[in-house]
Amino acid sequence: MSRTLSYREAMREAMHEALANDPRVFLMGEDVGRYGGTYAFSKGFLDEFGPERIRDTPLSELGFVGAAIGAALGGMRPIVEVMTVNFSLLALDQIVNTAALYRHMSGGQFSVPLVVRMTTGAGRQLAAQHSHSLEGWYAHIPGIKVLAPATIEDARGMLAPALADPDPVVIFEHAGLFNMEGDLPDTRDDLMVDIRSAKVRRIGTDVAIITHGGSLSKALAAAGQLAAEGISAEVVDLRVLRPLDTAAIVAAVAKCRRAVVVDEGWKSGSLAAEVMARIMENVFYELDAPVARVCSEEVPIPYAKHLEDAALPQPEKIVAAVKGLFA
Amino acid sequence: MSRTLSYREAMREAMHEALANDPRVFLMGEDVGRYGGTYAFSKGFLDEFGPERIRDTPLSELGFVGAAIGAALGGMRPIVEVMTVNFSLLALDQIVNTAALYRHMSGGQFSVPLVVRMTTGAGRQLAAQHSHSLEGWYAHIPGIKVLAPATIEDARGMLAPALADPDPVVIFEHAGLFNMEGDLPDTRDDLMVDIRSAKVRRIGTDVAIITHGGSLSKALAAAGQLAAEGISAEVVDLRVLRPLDTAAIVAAVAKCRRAVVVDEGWKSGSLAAEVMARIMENVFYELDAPVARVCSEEVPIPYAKHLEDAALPQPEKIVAAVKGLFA
Amino acid sequence: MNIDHHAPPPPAGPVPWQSDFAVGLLADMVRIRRMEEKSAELYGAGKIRGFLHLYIGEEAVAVGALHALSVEDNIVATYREHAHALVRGMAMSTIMAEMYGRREGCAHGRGGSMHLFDKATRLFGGNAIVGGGLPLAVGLALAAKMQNENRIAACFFGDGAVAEGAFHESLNLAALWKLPVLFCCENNLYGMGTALERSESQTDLCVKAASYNMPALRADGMDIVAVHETTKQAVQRVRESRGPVFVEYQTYRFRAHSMFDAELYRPKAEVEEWKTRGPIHTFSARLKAEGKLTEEQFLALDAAANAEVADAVAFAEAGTWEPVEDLLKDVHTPEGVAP
Amino acid sequence: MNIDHHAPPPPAGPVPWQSDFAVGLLADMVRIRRMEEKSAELYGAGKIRGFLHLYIGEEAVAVGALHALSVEDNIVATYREHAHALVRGMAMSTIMAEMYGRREGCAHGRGGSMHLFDKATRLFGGNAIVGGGLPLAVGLALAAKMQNENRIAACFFGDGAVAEGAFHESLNLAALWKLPVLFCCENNLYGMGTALERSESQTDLCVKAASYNMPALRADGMDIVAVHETTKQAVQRVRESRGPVFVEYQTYRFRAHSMFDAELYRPKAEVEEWKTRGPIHTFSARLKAEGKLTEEQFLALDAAANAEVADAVAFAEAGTWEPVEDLLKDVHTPEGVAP
Ligand SMILES: Cc1ncc(C[n+]2csc(CCOP(=O)(O)OP(=O)(O)O)c2C)c(N)n1
Ligand SMILES: Cc1ncc(C[n+]2csc(CCOP(=O)(O)OP(=O)(O)O)c2C)c(N)n1
Ligand SMILES: [Mg+2]
Ligand SMILES: [Mg+2]
Repeated sequence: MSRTLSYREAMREAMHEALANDPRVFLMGEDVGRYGGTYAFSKGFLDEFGPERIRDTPLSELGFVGAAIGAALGGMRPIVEVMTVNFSLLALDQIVNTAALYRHMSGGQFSVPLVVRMTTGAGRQLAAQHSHSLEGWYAHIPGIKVLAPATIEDARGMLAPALADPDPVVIFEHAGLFNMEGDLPDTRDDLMVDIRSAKVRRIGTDVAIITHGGSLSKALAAAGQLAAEGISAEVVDLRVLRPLDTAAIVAAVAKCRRAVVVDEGWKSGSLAAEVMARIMENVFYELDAPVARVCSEEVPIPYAKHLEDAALPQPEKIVAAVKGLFA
Repeated sequence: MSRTLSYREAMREAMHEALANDPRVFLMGEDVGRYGGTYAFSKGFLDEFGPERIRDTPLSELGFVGAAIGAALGGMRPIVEVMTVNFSLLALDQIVNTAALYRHMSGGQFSVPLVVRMTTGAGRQLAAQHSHSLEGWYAHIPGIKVLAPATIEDARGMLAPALADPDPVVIFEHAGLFNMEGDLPDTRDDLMVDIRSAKVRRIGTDVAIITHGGSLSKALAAAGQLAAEGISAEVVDLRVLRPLDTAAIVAAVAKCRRAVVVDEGWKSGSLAAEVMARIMENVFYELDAPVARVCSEEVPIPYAKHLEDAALPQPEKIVAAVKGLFA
Repeated sequence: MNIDHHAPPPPAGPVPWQSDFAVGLLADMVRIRRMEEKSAELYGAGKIRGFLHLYIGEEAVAVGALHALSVEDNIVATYREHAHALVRGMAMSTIMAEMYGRREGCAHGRGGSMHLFDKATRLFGGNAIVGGGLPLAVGLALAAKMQNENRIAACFFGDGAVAEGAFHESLNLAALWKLPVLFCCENNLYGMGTALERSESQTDLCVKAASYNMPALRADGMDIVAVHETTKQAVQRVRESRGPVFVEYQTYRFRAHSMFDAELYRPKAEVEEWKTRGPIHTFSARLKAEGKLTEEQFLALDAAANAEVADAVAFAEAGTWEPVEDLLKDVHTPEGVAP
Repeated sequence: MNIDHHAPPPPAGPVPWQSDFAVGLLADMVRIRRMEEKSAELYGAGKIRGFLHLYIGEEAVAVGALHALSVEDNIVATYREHAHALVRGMAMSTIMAEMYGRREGCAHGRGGSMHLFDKATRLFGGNAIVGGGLPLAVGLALAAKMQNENRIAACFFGDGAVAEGAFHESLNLAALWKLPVLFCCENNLYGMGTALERSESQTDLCVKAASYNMPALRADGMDIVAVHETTKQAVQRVRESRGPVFVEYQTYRFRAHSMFDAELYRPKAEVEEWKTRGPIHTFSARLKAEGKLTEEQFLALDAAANAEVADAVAFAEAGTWEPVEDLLKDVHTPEGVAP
């Protein structure tokens, strides 16, 4: 049996399940309660679980993320929603200097079982201050795990293992995905997702397209176009951005001998660079061509649609990059 | 004619010159005044230039960095000292969401002629919260320039062009360098440094060691050891971390056909990864071996000396990585 | 703690201004209203995209406050800044073009609704980070002070921003360094869907100013007379003391927070009650009662506003697109251009 | 604004405690003092490295305050936390071993002086980010509240931290959500080299509490009687109201900020004047005057402290190094270990 859900509904169901099953779990963040969640992820939760567990916070990103860390240390299992990655810059000190380092600094005495969720990415004409893709930054920090659900199944299945993880987990949800729909099995056991491994979303033989999050659908679209032109693309969804699943990257690249990395982050210092470095370190001799990448242009994301489109990775750019490898 | 200065004295002299020559320049930050600067960079400045221009700030990293941006917009040329990169996490929102984006968001109406200086790096047993090397993060952001003076000449010569730059410039000073000494010419014209290009610090033919900041001396030490073993290493000091000088990287790698990137940042998502990506993109076919990197281990930097040493890049690790390329 | 969300009685009482001046302010409020009503419509039509935050209901604040400032002063606003840009003097056509994403907009389409900037009128943006503008205003005032300029920096922000660390750090810096900043808090009782009493343990925002040793004034933000007169006082105080002053404007947003807001967090009746205090109709009624405005005059200024809107829309419609080849423009200042 | 840096008269007056209790507190102060004097010496000898922030002069605060708390309460401290760790119950040998970077330290040498943690006594660190501990304490209190636990969270921080946004956001959250947090501000007049009046526009820190609707108390931090009695009151108030209370302890640091500080920012005479208020000698003098302490007792407790220090040093000296192969340990929780 299966049913059709949107990404939003899937994440919502996952949160609902966690809240219903574990009294230690609670949700906090700006407008998660009365407003129903900025992106309507928690609509109705306030009525069902009450204001203690669906906790509207003031505009105090540093303070409430820090408070969530403290609550985690105190025995709770907070899900803290930072509205978007753009505002998370205000909370970075707590995430990096406290949450990520805490277990280490305390010599293993304390763990921080915290889940931080945030929206990431561009594509909705929200302009420079509301369009960052900084998950690559987070993936640089030892002590946290970083997830990027790009499918309905991952939106539904990553939260439970993240909450079960004794250490901080940051989940990036790309704003372009929320209305995407897909099928899910009915039974709970089939919903669990392994949050240690990448996943091949399309099998191919000629080129590995390695991507995550909001770029997955673009990579799949490109793979479809390429198939029509006789190029068989394998699409790897990293989905766990820290620790990266090097084995999955290596397997796909070793098989296809060519690779394109697609990442909505700005090109310089992108997560794509890290993927390329791992390929360099691990499968250099299998490569038939240098790995290429398709990232965002090095420009704050502009408001106007034609400029925003031009700034972001697009299927055509991916297709062109792949073809470049065969030139 | 030349004279011997420490890194600290060189930067101090550069700041002194800027303050003396341009009434729009002022220095602000925690303890830059009465305390004399956390690292004594501004000792005596308060007496000479007064409290308006040598401005002690409260512990308000977000606020005073934002105020410096405003002051730059208002016609001043602030040098804002954020004591260390660790605390700069508190100010990131202003640096990224305001300073870096401002010119773009305003359609080119306003520029932000701001210089931000901060100490970076580990090696002094300051433990997890005081040992970050996050210059790679900054190098990811369009709209800012990122410098990493690693020599006396750069400590002396980078500030003036940074202040002359109409856009925000962030300067990273590695804490391990402050007492390092070196010779400088006496005449002012010889002191200007081109802040658009990397610099070869040692000429070699067999392997390019590409590095910056606090790791330069380690790379040079490794190069010395390698020379004794018959391997001729070229050492490239990136020194401008954004925009990266791709041409210089390409030239060195094309010549040597082998490369090791050394970077004190944590390995995953390091600036080293970006350098490797550029090599992949530009000189793949000239490589005789995959590029290797020597970075910090993926662990918060520990306090104990033996653990800290083990966590950081060291000359021996660089030597081993180079030899690995010839194995 | 619960605070009263009920609307006080509508603003009333004599208008201590000459007819010309009063009607000018009324006209500005109407211009904002008409421009924003049209913007909402254009959003529905897909002409304007991204986020659009309307100021409808709050017009008395921007108009009353900005008319108390000089052209030399620096202005810092939020993502809800169409009114501020317009009153400050940006052409409505430029604003509209920017919201259309046109090359003819103030940022050539790069910024959109949340990023209106105007060097000519010293409008330092439009800022989509709540609280992000406050430190900027402090720095602008610092620059003015250090250069012995007479200008002050007026910074607009919402009640929601008061909870941010940026608010605290900025007020302290401004007071500590005695900088000429006018902190203009547009208290519309909500930050998105979060009512003030769920955001602040101390809902009397003027009490906060004392914790920075800063004078504080409060004005009924639905009453343009109160707004303007209070701001005039506050501005005078800033200019004389060369130190900061905090002003709280108690106002109300009639529309949703943005175009995505279902308004689940406040009762319709509350909104309706506040609408009885609408700054435009209450002020025009007062002016009429005093004989300072005729119905014909009102209709004329409304017609003028509508015409201005129509022109602005026509301008935006006729606008062009920034060439895609110029995508990377304005990331950095071109060589040779002084900032 | 200038505030008075002159020391008030030394603490005096009757000690309202039984001799045993009073002498116990005195002994704790002496233990801290001796431990830190030794630490400074060991720093000079290169045995301890990194940053070392001494609490010498401020001992009455940690001792008086922590003795007013229960073992069930949560404690959050700063980088100047040796005293808090020791008074809370961490073995001096463990502290010393950590400062030596030994495996036998509380973090097996990973943390050093600034990162003393102790799960057994609910000490949640040691935090080297100024203001970083405040949100943590808020969260610990939130967890206690949500789990109907009786414990409160006591958070120590300096006067310098008050300027940070983290202070503002934390106090607001605690007051807004009525959380059992005791905010303990160790006001030693300086944040590094920055005097309070160059850091805060409002130097009366208790006034700040009002801006969060939070009760505030003040105590002479050089007077352990005042510290303890005031904290007892404050703790009771937190427990009864289940809401936060702010306490300001006015104290003074006798030594440099860290081992790198040339102390250019304060006159030697000021330090000397404050030393006349030293919490140990003034308290022991009062106890002696009241007949609650004899010179022999004092010498004995001092000797005991010195012996404890000697043992701690011997323990640290005899310690081992965490194997380098374990470098990556404790970045993540090992599989199967519940947090
Ligand atoms: C730092 C930050 N956090 C969250 C947001 C999302 N957001 C945009 S406006 C807003 C509400 C702000 O309320 P207020 O300051 O009262 O201004 P108003 O919208 O009522 O004018 C929020 C939460 C943001 N833009 N920036
Ligand atoms: C966020 C941050 N900024 C700067 C520093 C550097 N620093 C360490 S202690 C200190 C002074 C803190 O003063 P205060 O809060 O009064 O505590 P005290 O040292 O006087 O006990 C400073 C500036 C830091 N550790 N963290
Ligand atoms: Mg509001
Ligand atoms: Mg202090």
